[in-house]
Amino acid sequence: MSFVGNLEVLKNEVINEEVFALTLEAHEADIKAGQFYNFKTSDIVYPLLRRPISVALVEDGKIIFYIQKKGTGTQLLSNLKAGDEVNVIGPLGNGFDFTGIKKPLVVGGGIGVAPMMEAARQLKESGHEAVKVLLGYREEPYGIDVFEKITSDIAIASERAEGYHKGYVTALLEEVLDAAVYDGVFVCGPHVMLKAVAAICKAKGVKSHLLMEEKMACGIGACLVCTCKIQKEGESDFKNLRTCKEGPVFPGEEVLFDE
Amino acid sequence: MSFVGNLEVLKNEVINEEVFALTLEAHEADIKAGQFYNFKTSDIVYPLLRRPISVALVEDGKIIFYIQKKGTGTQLLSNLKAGDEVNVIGPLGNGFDFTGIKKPLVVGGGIGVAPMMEAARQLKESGHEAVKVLLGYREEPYGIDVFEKITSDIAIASERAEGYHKGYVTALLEEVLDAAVYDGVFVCGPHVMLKAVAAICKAKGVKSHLLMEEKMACGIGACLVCTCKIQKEGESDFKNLRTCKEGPVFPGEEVLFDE
Amino acid sequence: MNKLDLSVDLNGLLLKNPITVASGTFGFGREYADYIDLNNIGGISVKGLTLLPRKGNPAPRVIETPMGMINSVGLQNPGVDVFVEEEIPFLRQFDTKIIANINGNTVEDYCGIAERLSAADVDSLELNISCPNVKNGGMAFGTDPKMVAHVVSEVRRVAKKHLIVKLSPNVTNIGEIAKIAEANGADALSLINTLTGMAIDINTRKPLIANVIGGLSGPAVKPVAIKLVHDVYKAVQIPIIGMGGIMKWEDGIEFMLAGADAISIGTANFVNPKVTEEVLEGMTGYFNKNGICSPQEIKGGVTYQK
Amino acid sequence: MNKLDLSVDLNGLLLKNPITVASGTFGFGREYADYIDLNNIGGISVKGLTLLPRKGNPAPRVIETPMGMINSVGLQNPGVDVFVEEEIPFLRQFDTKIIANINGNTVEDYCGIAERLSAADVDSLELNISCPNVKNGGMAFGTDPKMVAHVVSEVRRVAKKHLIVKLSPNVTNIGEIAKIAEANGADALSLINTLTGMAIDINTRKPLIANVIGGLSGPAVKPVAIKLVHDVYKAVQIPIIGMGGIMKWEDGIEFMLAGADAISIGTANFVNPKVTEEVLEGMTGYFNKNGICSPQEIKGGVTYQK
Ligand SMILES: Cc1cc2nc3c(=O)[nH]c(=O)nc-3n(C[C@H](O)[C@H](O)[C@H](O)COP(=O)(O)OP(=O)(O)OC[C@H]3O[C@@H](n4cnc5c(N)ncnc54)[C@H](O)[C@@H]3O)c2cc1C
Ligand SMILES: Cc1cc2nc3c(=O)[nH]c(=O)nc-3n(C[C@H](O)[C@H](O)[C@H](O)COP(=O)(O)OP(=O)(O)OC[C@H]3O[C@@H](n4cnc5c(N)ncnc54)[C@H](O)[C@@H]3O)c2cc1C
Ligand SMILES: Cc1cc2nc3c(=O)[nH]c(=O)nc-3n(C[C@H](O)[C@H](O)[C@H](O)COP(=O)(O)O)c2cc1C
Ligand SMILES: Cc1cc2nc3c(=O)[nH]c(=O)nc-3n(C[C@H](O)[C@H](O)[C@H](O)COP(=O)(O)O)c2cc1C
Ligand code: FES
Ligand code: FES
Repeated sequence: MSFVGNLEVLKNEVINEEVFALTLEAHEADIKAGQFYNFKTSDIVYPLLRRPISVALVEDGKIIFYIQKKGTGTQLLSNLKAGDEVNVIGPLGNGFDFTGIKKPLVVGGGIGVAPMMEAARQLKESGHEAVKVLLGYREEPYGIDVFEKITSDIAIASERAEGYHKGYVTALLEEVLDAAVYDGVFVCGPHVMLKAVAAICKAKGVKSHLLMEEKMACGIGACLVCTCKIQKEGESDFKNLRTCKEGPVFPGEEVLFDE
Repeated sequence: MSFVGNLEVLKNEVINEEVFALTLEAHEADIKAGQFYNFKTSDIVYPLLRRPISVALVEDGKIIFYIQKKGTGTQLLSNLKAGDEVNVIGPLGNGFDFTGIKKPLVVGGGIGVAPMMEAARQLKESGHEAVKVLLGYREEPYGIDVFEKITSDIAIASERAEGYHKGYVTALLEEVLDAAVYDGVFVCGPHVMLKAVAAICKAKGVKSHLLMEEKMACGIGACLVCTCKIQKEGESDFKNLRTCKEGPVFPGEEVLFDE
Repeated sequence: MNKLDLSVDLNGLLLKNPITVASGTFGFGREYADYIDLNNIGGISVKGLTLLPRKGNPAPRVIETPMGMINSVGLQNPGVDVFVEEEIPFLRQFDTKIIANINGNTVEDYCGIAERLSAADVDSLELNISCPNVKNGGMAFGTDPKMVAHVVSEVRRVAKKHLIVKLSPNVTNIGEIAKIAEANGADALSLINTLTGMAIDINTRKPLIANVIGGLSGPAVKPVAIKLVHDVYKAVQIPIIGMGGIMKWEDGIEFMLAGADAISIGTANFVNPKVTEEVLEGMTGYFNKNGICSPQEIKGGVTYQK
Repeated sequence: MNKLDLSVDLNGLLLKNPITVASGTFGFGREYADYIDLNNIGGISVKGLTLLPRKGNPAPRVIETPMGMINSVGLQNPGVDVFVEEEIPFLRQFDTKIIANINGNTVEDYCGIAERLSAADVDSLELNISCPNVKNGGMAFGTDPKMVAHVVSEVRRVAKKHLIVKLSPNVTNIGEIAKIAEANGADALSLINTLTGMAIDINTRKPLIANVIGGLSGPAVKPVAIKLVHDVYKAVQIPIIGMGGIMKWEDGIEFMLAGADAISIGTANFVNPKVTEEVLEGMTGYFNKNGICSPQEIKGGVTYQK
C-alpha cells in the first residue's frame, strides 16, 4: 500500500525557465529509484486527474522532484511555497531493479535526467563507485551539481548549449558501449530517445531498462489506460501492460515502439 | 464601458469566520453605491463563471469588497494576498439612485450590510448628515466601525448576539417608519428580508430601493439569465428585467416576489 | 509565400473571418460593443427570435456545473418586429454578418418568422430545431428525422436567405439528421446546441433551474461537440459552423480540424468579453505559423487510419 | 426515532449500502483493497468482461478534458474464464456484491458469457449494451430499440442471475430504451455509460485517443447523467443505479433525488482512492440529519410543478 495524503512542501526552487525542484517532507517509505508519486495539483477539484512525477532524489527526511512546466497542473505545482501542503499518492510503480548488476550505465535526457539522480545515488549507495552517467539536454544542462556529488564519471551532451558534446546523448551512448562492457543501461528521457537507446542497446547486446511515460488516470493499476506494449522474449505475441503498475520501468528489449 | 482587467490586491482582511474584506487598488471610475464587480476567482479556467460582488466602500485609491465564503469561488478570493492580482469587470449595474432624496433610510442585513456602507458614505458626501442606518445580523455584527465613521444614527438588530435589538431588522424598520417620515429606503439583504422590507415600505407608503441578487453568467446584460420580475405601476403585466443591467437595484413596489 | 486570407465562404454566406458568436450568448451585440470592436467578428448570431415577443422562463435560469453551465432562458426576446426595427439598424453599423436565429413551436411559427426576415436586412437565417414541437408532445423538432425534414423543407420554401440549420446534440445519430437537413435545403449547418442537463439542490430538493431542465454549455461539452462536428463532417458536403465550449484559439483550431469551416463562441463571452478578438488573433497566428492561406484549408484536417 | 438501515433492494439484488463502483474504473478490486476496506462497498461492478481475453486498444487510451476524461481502453480483460478462476475467489473474501459487467459484439457473445457466468459465483450480471454490434455496421446495441429488445431478451433467457442493463446516454430518447429493457426482463438499470467524445492535438493533427473516439466521464457529464436518470425514473418501475461524475456525497444524494436507488462511482476513484468510503460516510450523515430511515426513501424525491 502506498501513502495517500498531504505532504508538506519544504522548498520549491527554480532550476531554469522550465524546470523547478519541489522538495517535500518525507513520509515513512522505501522508495526505489524510478518510482513515482501521483500529485493532486490543486486543493480544488480542477484539474481533475492527478499528475505522475518521478522521484528525483531522496535525502534524509526529504523527497525531491524535478518538474517541467507543461500545462496547468505543473504550473500549479510550480506555485507551491514552503509550508504549503500537497496531496500525493506514492511511491508507485516498479522502479529500477538493480539486482545483480555489476556495471551499470545511467542515461538521462531532458526532464528524464531527474529520476536518474536517485538511480545514480542508489547505485552508489549499494557499492557502485563512480557510476558512469550520460546526460543529454536540448539547452543548458541542469542538475549537474547533484550528479557531481554522486559520481565523477559524467559525460554531457547538449543540442545547443556550448561547452558540452554537441548533439544527442545517444551518440555518447554508442561510444561508451563500444569502449567498455556494461551489464545494464538505466534510462529515462523523451520517447524518441528511449526508442533509440533501446535499439542501440539491443544491437550491442546490453540490457536496457527504460523508464517509460504514458498518460495515466488512476496511477495504481485499476483503469488500464496507461498501456505499454510488451513482447517478452520467445513469446509470439505482445501484451498490453500497465505503465503505472508493471512499469514504469520496462526492459528495452521487450518494448514495442510502434508509432 | 466598464473596466476589464487585473487590479492589485492591497489588503485582504479577515472580518469574521465567514466574511473577509478584500481591498483592491482603484482604477479610474465613477462608482455608484449598489454597483458591483464581476470577479474571475482564479488564474485558471476553473471556476468557469465570474462571481458578482458589490462594492462595499470606495476610499481614495481603493475599492473595498466584503465577501462571504460560500463555495469554491469565494474561497479562492479569500486566499488572495496583498500583491496578488485579480481579474474583474466593473463597475456594473445601475446602483442606487439618490437623486432628489431628502430623507433617506439605509437598511442592510447579513452580507447585504456591506454595500450599504458605500450607500451611507455617498449619501453623507452629498450632504445627508447623520443618515439613519438600520443593520441586521444573525450573529455578532461586523462593519459597525465603518458606519460609525459615516453616521451617528445607527440601530442594530441581531437574532442571536447579545447587546443589540433582539430579532430582525424589519422590526426596527417598522418602528422607524412609524416614528418619522422618510422618502426613500435603500436596502440590501437576504431574499426574505428584501421581500419583507418591500411589503412594509409599501404598506407605509414609502418607496424602497432593493439591491437584488440573482445568479448571473455574463454580468453585462447579454445572456438574460439573471432575470427579475418587475411589474411597473399601472401596467397590467410584468416584465423580466436583467438584474445585472436594469438592476441590481429595483423599486420595491415593482418587484414580484413569487416563490 | 502566399498571403493569409481569413475569409470563409459558407456556401454563399461570406464571413470576413471564421469567428462568429453563438446565439443567446451575445444578445444583439450591444453589450459587447463596449468591450470589443464588432467589426472584428465574422458574424453575429443574435439572441433566439420568435414571431411574437416572449417573456421567457422564471428564475433561476442558470446554474454553474463543473466547467459548464445549465441555462434555461426560455427564448426571452422582443419578437421579430422589434428586432427588425431596433436591432438590425444597430448591427448594420458594423461590418459583420447578421445571422438571425429563428425559433418556433410549430412549423407555421418557423415559416412565419422566416418569411418576415426574408424581407429584412439580415444575411442568414439560423433555424434552431432544438425547440419543442407543441403539436408533437413537446418533443424537440431536431430529434426526429421526419420532423427535421418537414420543418427544414418548409422553411427553405419561404426563406429567401442563406439558411443555416442548427443541430441538436441530443440525438442518437447526428449524421443522419445532418444529411436530412442538407437534403432539404440547408446551406450550412451549425452545431452543437446545448446538451440537455439537470441539477438538483439536495437541501431544498428542488431543481436548480426553474424550468427543471436546461441546456448545458461550456468547456465540459467540448469533447462531445468535437465528436459530433466530426460525425457531421463525414456525413455532409455543406459547410459547418462548429461550437461547444470554445474558450481559446486552440479550441477553434480543434473544431476546424474536426470538420468546421467556421466557429462560434458562446459561453466564453461571459467569462471574457474580449474572447472573440483574442481567439481571432490566436488563430491568425496559428495559420501564419503553419503557412496556411485560408482557414478552410484545415477543415477536417484531423488524420488517422481507419 | 427509527434507525437508519442503509441496505437497498435492487429488485432481488440486496446491497448492504447504496454505494457501488463503476465497471472499468475499479479493476477487479485488488488495487483498491490497499486503500479501502472493500467490505464497505455495496457492490463492485468489475472491469468489462468478454468471452475471450482481449488486449484492448493501443495507447494513448486516455486524455483529460475540462472536468472530465475520455478513455478508450477497448475492453482489455483476461476473459471470463480467468475472471471466474482468479478474480471471483479474491472478491468473495469480502462482504460485497459481485456484479459482472458483460460485453459482446454479437448477441451470441453476450449469451455465451451470460451462460458461463450463470454457473459462476457472481451476484448480478450487468449487460453493457454500449458495445458496437459487428453484425450491424458497428452501431452500438444500446442505441437501437430493436437491438436492445433482442439482446436483452436473449440474455434474459439464458441468464440465471439478477440482470442489470447498463444504458448508453448517446440516444435521443433514453426513456424509451429503458422501457424496452424493462419489458424484456431487466431486473434493474444502470446509467449512464460514457458520452461519446473526441479530442484532437492541433499540432500533430492526430486524435488524442488512438481509437479516435472514446468515452467521456467525470464531473463534466454529471448534469447530463442527472437528467437521464430522471428521465428513466419517470419511464420505468425497476430500480436504477445512477452514475456519471459522482465526486462527493452530495452528488450521490443528487442522483438518488433524481431517481436512483443506488449509485456507482467511477472516475472519482482515480482521483481519490478512498472516495467510496468518504461518500458512504457523507451520505449516511445526510440520511441521519434528515431523519431518513432508508436510502430508497429519497428515490426520485426532487419536487417541482408540471
Ligand atoms: C511515470 C511518469 C513519471 C513522470 N515524471 C516526471 C518528472 O519527474 N518530471 C516531470 O516534469 N514530468 C514527469 N512526467 C510527465 C508529467 O506527468 C506531465 O508533464 C504532466 O502530467 C503534465 O501535466 P500538466 O497539467 O502540466 O500538462 P497538460 O498537458 O495540461 O496535461 C494534460 C493531461 O495530460 C497528461 N499528461 C500530459 N503529458 C503527460 C506525460 N508526458 N505523461 C503522462 N501524462 C501526461 C496529464 O496528466 C493530464 O491528464 C512523468 C510522467 C509519467 C507517466
Ligand atoms: C449583484 C450581486 C452582488 C453581490 N454582492 C455580494 C457581496 O458584496 N458580498 C458577497 O459575499 N456576496 C455577494 N453576492 C453573492 C455572491 O456573488 C455569491 O455568494 C458567490 O457568487 C458565490 O460563489 P461561490 O463560488 O463561493 O459559491 P457557489 O455556491 O459554489 O457558486 C456556484 C454558482 O452559483 C452562483 N451563485 C451562488 N450564490 C449566488 C448568489 N447569491 N448570487 C449570485 N450568484 C450566486 C455563483 O456565481 C456560481 O455560478 C452578490 C451577488 C450579486 C448577484
Ligand atoms: C444563455 C444561453 C442562451 C442560449 N440561447 C440560444 C438561442 O436562443 N438559440 C440557439 O440556437 N442557441 C442558444 N444557445 C446555445 C448556444 O448558441 C450554443 O449552441 C451553446 O451554448 C454551445 O456553445 P458554448 O459552449 O460555446 O456556449 C444559448 C446558450 C446559452 C449559454
Ligand atoms: C477507464 C474507464 C473504463 C470503463 N470501462 C467500462 C466497462 O468496461 N464497462 C462499462 O459498462 N462501463 C465502463 N466504463 C464506464 C463507467 O462504468 C461509468 O459508466 C462512467 O465512467 C460514468 O461514471 P463516472 O463519471 O463516475 O466515471 C468505463 C469508464 C472509464 C473511465
Ligand atoms: S493509470 Fe490506471 S492502470 Fe495505470
Ligand atoms: S448576467 Fe447575463 S444578462 Fe445579467
